[in-house]
Amino acid sequence: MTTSSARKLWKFHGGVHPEFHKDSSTTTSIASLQLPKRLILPLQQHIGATPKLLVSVGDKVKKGQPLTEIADDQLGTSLHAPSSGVITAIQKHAIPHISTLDGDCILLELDGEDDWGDCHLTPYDDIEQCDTSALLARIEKAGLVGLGGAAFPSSVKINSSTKKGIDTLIINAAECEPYITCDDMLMRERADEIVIGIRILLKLLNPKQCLIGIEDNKPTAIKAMQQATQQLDKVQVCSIPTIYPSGGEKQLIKILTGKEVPVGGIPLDLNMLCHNVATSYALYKAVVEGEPLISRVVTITGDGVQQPQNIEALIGTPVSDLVAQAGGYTTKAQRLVMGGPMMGFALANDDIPMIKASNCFLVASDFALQQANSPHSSQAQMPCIRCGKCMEACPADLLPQQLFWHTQAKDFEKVTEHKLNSCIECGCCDFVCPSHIPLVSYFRFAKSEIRAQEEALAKSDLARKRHEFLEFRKIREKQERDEKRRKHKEALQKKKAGATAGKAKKDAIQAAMARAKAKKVAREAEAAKANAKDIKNESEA
Amino acid sequence: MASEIISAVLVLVGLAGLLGLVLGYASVRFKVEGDPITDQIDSLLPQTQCGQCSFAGCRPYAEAIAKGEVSINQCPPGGEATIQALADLLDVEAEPLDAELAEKENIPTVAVIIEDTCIGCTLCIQACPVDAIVGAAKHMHTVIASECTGCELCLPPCPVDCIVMEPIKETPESWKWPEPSHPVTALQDIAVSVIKKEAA
Amino acid sequence: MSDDIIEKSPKVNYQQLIMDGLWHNNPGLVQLLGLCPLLAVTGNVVNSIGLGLATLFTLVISNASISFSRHWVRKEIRIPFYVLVIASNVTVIDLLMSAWLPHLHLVLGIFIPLIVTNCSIIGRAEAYASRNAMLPAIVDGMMMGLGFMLVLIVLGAMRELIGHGTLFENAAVMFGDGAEFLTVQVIDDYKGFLLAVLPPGAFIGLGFLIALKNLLDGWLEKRKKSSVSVIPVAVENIS
Amino acid sequence: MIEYLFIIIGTVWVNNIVLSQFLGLCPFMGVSRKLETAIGMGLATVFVLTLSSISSYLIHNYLLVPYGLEYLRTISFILVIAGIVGFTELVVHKTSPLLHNVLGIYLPLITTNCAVLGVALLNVQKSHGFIESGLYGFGSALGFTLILVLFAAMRERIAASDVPEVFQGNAIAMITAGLMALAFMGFTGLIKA
Amino acid sequence: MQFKTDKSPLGGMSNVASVMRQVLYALVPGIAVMTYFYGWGVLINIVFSIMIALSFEAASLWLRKRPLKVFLSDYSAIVTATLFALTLPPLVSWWIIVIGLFFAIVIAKQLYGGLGYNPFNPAMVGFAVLIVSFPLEMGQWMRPQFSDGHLPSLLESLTVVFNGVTDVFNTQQWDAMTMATPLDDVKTELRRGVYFSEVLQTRDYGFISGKAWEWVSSAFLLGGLWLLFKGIINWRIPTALLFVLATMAFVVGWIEPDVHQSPLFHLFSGATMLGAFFIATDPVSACTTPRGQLIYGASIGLIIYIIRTWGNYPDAIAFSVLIMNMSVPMIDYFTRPRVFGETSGRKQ
Amino acid sequence: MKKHVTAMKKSGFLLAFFAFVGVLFVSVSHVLTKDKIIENKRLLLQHKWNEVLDISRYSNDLNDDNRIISAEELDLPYDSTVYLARSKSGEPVAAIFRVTTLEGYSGGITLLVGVNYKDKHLTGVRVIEHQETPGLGDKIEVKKSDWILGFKGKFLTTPDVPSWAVKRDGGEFDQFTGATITPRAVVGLVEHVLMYANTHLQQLFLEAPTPPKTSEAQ
Ligand SMILES: Cc1cc2nc3c(=O)[nH]c(=O)nc-3n(C[C@H](O)[C@H](O)[C@H](O)COP(=O)(O)O)c2cc1C
Ligand SMILES: Cc1cc2nc3c(=O)[nH]c(=O)nc-3n(C[C@H](O)[C@H](O)[C@H](O)COP(=O)(O)O)c2cc1C
Ligand SMILES: Cc1cc2nc3c(=O)[nH]c(=O)nc-3n(C[C@H](O)[C@H](O)[C@H](O)COP(=O)(O)O)c2cc1C
Ligand SMILES: Cc1cc2nc3c(=O)[nH]c(=O)nc-3n(C[C@H](O)[C@H](O)[C@H](O)CO)c2cc1C
Ligand code: SF4
Ligand code: SF4
Ligand code: SF4
Ligand code: SF4
Ligand code: FES
Repeated sequence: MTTSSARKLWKFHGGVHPEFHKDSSTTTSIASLQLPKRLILPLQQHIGATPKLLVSVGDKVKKGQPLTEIADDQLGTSLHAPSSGVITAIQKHAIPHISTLDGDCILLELDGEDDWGDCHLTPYDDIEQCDTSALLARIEKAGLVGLGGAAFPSSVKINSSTKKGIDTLIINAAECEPYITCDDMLMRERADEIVIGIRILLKLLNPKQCLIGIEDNKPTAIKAMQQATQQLDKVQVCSIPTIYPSGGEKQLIKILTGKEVPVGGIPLDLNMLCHNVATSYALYKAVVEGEPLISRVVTITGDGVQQPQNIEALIGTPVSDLVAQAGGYTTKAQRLVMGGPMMGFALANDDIPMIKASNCFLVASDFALQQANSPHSSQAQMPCIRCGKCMEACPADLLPQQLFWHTQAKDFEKVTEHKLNSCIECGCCDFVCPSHIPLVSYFRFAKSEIRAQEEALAKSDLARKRHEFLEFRKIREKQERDEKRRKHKEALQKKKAGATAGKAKKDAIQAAMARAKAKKVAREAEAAKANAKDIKNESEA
Repeated sequence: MASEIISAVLVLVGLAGLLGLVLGYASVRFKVEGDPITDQIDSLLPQTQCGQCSFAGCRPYAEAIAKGEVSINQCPPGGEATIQALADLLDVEAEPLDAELAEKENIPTVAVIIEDTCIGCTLCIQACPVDAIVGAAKHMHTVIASECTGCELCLPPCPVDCIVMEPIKETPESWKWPEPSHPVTALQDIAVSVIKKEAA
Repeated sequence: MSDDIIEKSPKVNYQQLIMDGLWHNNPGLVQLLGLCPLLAVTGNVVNSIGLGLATLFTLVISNASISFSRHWVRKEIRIPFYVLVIASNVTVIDLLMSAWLPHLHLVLGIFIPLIVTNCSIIGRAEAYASRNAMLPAIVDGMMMGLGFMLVLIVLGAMRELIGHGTLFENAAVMFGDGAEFLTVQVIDDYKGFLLAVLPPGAFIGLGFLIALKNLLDGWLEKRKKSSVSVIPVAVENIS
Repeated sequence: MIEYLFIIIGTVWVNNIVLSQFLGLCPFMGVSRKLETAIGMGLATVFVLTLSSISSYLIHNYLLVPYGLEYLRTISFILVIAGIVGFTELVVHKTSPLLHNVLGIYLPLITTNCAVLGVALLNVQKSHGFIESGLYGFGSALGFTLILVLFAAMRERIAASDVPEVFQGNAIAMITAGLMALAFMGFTGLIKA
Repeated sequence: MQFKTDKSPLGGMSNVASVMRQVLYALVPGIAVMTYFYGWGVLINIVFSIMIALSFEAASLWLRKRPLKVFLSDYSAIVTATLFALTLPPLVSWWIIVIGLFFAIVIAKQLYGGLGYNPFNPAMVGFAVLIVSFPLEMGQWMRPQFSDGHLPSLLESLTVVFNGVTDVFNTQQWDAMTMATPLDDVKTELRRGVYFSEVLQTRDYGFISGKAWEWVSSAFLLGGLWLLFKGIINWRIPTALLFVLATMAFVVGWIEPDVHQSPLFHLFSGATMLGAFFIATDPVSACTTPRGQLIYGASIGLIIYIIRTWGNYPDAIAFSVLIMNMSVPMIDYFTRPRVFGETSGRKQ
Repeated sequence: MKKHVTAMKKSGFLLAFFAFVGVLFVSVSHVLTKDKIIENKRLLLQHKWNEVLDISRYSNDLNDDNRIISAEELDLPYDSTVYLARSKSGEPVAAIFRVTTLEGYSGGITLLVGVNYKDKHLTGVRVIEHQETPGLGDKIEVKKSDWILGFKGKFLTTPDVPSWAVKRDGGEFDQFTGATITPRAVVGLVEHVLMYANTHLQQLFLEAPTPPKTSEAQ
């Protein structure tokens, strides 16, 4: 069942047709990288909790050895040593993050032996024989994350899908962003392995159907995938029209099934699961070859490198090594972008490692980016003329011009009302804006501002509760103290009374009263004295 | 003539009297206790409980605002954002932060106890309005950073000055996307740079 | 409640009262109160003066009476009481005007009774007169009234000049038939610019006046700052 | 029937109370900084204005005219208006805290809204009948609300504009109101009387 | 190796300028036809307006300390000036143009922050100010050239504009050369009880409307279609506007035949086509949401019809546009479209 | 309940008291100014009449000697008033019509038209109220242009002489440049009044006066 034309396709609103520039990096097959000297492994590669270190400086590690782990109840995955060597430092280092801030990294000096030691996971040759729980455990243990975008831990996604059960498995092979070709090359060259990965997913989830969405500008890949899936009934390769961002998971689902993921929801809400092709290849590797996620295919491209190409490289490889493999820089290299020109972000230097989420490094001249109308180019920003082009291009059906207007006014209430959190930051609006407004930057600013406000609010709520509790506690403690004192006194009196008994009791009371009286007098005298002193002090002053 | 005045007086006095009766009745009959506005104001204040507003914490300040006794620009931790929010809520003009109070730079900080020096006197624990300090008597204390509001109230009581305020560090996770430069100011910059270039 | 505090405070800063009324807290330009007459009758200077005077009188008298009786008034009848005082004043003025200045009375029309709801008057009653002694309340009323009249006259002059090219047209309406000589044709053979005397002109004119005030304030501020830092001697001389 | 329609159209569009009659300008400028508050103010005004035009009609025709006391118009109208407003406020405050949140703070402001007294006086001046008075009040309030709400929405938009410093705030708001009045001049002559 | 990450604002020519230029190109056919019928006055209006508009723009930018070059070369002031000039009667005095542009450029545009911020359509503010203040000067149009009008030469035209009519023509000549616009004239005649079909028989009328106006309007329609084709404007506003205007005319004309203008007359007279394609579509001051644009266009059409038929102003484009301009923020707010993934009302 | 009563009593009493004081002042000033105000109103009207009919020509009080002519009778949109001026001896001198047309450019135009009793010529015409466009139609005001003065002395010879029209329609009255509708309406109305006067004036002076009304001064 592999005819690609059989399926009805839907359209999503908006989208754009930038120049794709995919040819230059598909002329050569996927190269594998020589072992670099040194790897830089950021501890935190995606959202989630800060992982716990399992190694320390000076440790010798083997290839595939887990370096970090994550607590059971927390979101995240473990990180594995991509090759064998010595840990020289665990320190702050430049990481590929939009903030350009440094992050905690493990610096690993490679010994060049690429020795697995006993860290190789058991390969499962026949996946049909494996039981589900073993597979799930493997996915978790192998540190798998989604390789198509947000690097979300795959185990979480798959686990929750098995629990709820899904109808449709979507394999995202659209690769809609300009310049990037890593999925394309992977499909051309390793379609069979990818399909094994898909079969693992099918076995785990047992969906009614599995749809593979590939943009129709990748005919070779489509053919390869069709060939590889011929035996599988449930699987259908769908050739979809080329339009950015057809690869956005919500857009792809709309194209393939006509359904829309609800606002703020995830595909699981529609009983679907969406994974990238590279993720299923990584799944194959983890299960069948027993290799945790320590490498991936990454595209090095742009007019700033000599030989644009795809490289299968170890996680943690510095960009400079990747570029060296691609023949080094040309004179045009002005900007370095991780990701594509639409969604990527600019990096300040090349001593930055590739991470699990790196699918592409684009080294380009200002001119090329300007041609691509990328937000990373430098074009004069004019005021918004409310032409509505951005609205027409927005795949999330938002009103970017209004979002922008209110963001400028810092009226975040209105921004929220205009559903900013539905923005997938695809950059279509940037691309079409005749005024060259970096809209996505504004939206990210607004998002982080709103998040900060929410956090501040939560914090102040917490503070109020704690303060109120403190006050309450103080009062209670005072009451308790008073109570205790009273009881104590009573008990004392009782004891006394019990001991002397009879008329002595009366005496005691009288005595107590006299004592109290005396005390009172004394106190008053003291107070008067103090008063006098005060007055004296004052008059002196 | 006199009769004219009398009828005028009668009519109007009657009208006014009636009105007075009705309003007097209504004012008792429809009397409302409590003031929901105080809660709304309180929820806008930062709850730092620092007392810089000259009230004993945020809630008393909120009550004072609700009564119209003080202006809305007395809370330095809240800064302009809080003033703006209060102005919106009460529909009054936002005013700049009170000049005397505005001196302190508004960088979020947390208290950190230098543990070697701490003698475990528990004085800071008593001072903290949000119970952000833990520790037993004669044992070293620590500040729970996530609960600390940075109010600095624990600094003065400490007999050995072992508490310091440290700015909250920015990490890639807590990092905030900066506001893109305003188009017009950006353009202004060009103008300036062009002028400078020409001058040079 | 804050009554007593102010009551006890021995000195009322009259200079500040004056500056507030005329400039810093001007009802027309800053508080934006009493806008209706401000915009409606400022088609020419004469009307402006007429309504300005009427408002001034009302403000002074009502401030005085409200301050006088401030201790007896219960909270729930506060507003009706102010309204009553002001309305009586206004009615008297209305009657007097219609007896002695019938032409002006006709031109000003319902804007004389509407002085009652001129927000600046109730505003002053509530914000100042009800909390202060008679004398300061009267001064306050006078200054607010003068400040208001000032704006009325400036706006009236602006609109009349731009609209018709004249000043003091219809002077006879107010000052009697002998006063026609007051009318000045400032620009001869002026075509007239109708917009100025139509509603849009009123709004836009006031907009520009407010902007002008902001501009002046900005300048004064700057002057003050620079003179303070640069030549302290000059400050002494000024103050 | 058609003349009643004309009263509404006339008061809302042609002789809009704010833009061409110059009444109710203080709340128009004062309560238009935010859309929600403008809507609240508008609703409160509709209620009070309609009620007060009716009651002042009654007072005028059944109390003042019979005794020849027309010169007490202003006083008695304003008293009644103040009374209605005060009473409404107290009642709303007690019975519906929610509504009070929406309308409450605007109600006292309405007493000083000269549109309310203005409409009552105009009703007398134009010798309107009972229904006409009510409709005139209702229509005027509707016109007021419409303009207020549009204006508030505009001001929110202008707040994000790059307005020259000296014009920021009230100055530009006034100019905007001026341009709105200019636009409304397009309706002159729609209703010929 | 280090890379740039900043977004320096230098370099790159703005595309706003090219959008505006397209609008100017689209106006060319209309301007040409108008010049053919009304002579030099049209071109003088345009050229003089552009000069004055640029001066006002430069002066305000300078006062506001904004970069002159960037904003003067965005062509928006030129578009405003041209559209404004097209609404003026030919040979109107120069000082009228200056006053109008002061309101258009300085008050309606620059006081709000210049390009992109003005809530009101600047050109229409300029025009409305003029028609309100100078109804006489603004109401007199040239008679088009072959309804035996004599078109003044360039020199005569310049003299009239800068020195006044009386320097060149005597009153009788001038009165013979000018007339009220067809919209105005038809309205006057209908009021007198003349039937619409009879009015159309008189000398100044052509097939469906004024002799010149039907051609001028067609030329603007052509330009507008080109803008549509180029994607500079979208179909919603013009379509809704024209549709509602024509429908109103049709319905009312059907109820009371021959005492109202025909739908075609409405569409091809005055500034209808110019307004529908060039003025109501001004992106800055129009609605920006899809449904909002439909409402906006339709309301403009409706108001145009109401004012033309029952109001005082013969052509009502300017006022209708301004009235809807002030409703824009409100409409935009309440017509936010359904966001991707929101359950639609249909489905519930 | 007790609380209600005391609160009511207090508020009611206080307000009533203040009302008493206030109204006392107002009533006193009313009494003092009453006559003057009525006098003013009378003078105001007289001033207007004087413009269309010289005051020296009659000696009766027009306030007392007038009729209302119904809209139907005069074939005008509203009821009209006619003031009848008589000499000392009671002889009819002239009549002043207060009439309104809706044919103006933007609504009603109200005129005072004075018609001489004997030969039915116009003693004067003035506009009292109009909404015509400022700068165009408002030239009918005597303040803006002396066009309206041109009616004085004119009379209607034979009813269907075309000269009672603006020049554009072939008559003898100027229109204003760019404004034909307004003058057309005024000329039409004056002609209409004259035609009525030609036939009815005599009878009007014979009828009994309508009771005096004062509301017009508004
Ligand atoms: C906070 C968060 C929670 C998520 N929870 C789940 C989940 O429980 N199950 C799941 O299948 N996917 C979950 N996802 C994954 C998303 O469905 C999505 O696949 C992932 O964010 C990558 O999408 P992208 O690359 O289009 O951005 C979650 C994502 C986020 C951000
Ligand atoms: C605008 C946009 C474009 C995207 N394009 C692609 C794409 O071309 N290919 C892809 O695999 N994922 C793409 N993604 C990421 C997907 O939305 C989604 O995260 C991913 O397919 C989930 O698979 P994974 O968990 O295996 O990464 C894109 C996301 C966005 C927001
Ligand atoms: C805005 C505007 C207002 C006008 N106002 C009047 C007016 O008040 N009175 C009038 O007679 N004509 C007025 N006109 C002119 C008429 O519409 C019409 O053009 C004129 O009466 C015909 O005069 P003509 O015969 O000289 O061409 C106005 C025109 C416009 C555009
Ligand atoms: C399709 C289109 C229509 C325009 N229409 C107008 C217009 O009617 N009036 C105007 O002043 N400017 C118009 N402009 C120019 C520009 O948008 C205008 O000057 C801005 O309002 C200035 O901020 C138009 C521009 C475009 C692209
Ligand atoms: S595309 Fe750019 S200029 Fe056009 S509306 Fe969107 S943000 Fe504004
Ligand atoms: S970045 Fe956001 S607003 Fe812009 S087109 Fe994409 S989804 Fe829409
Ligand atoms: S200054 Fe602000 S944070 Fe501190 S106590 Fe007062 S209200 Fe709370
Ligand atoms: S620890 Fe110190 S600074 Fe932090 S909240 Fe407590 S008292 Fe304030
Ligand atoms: S003066 Fe009219 S509302 Fe204030």
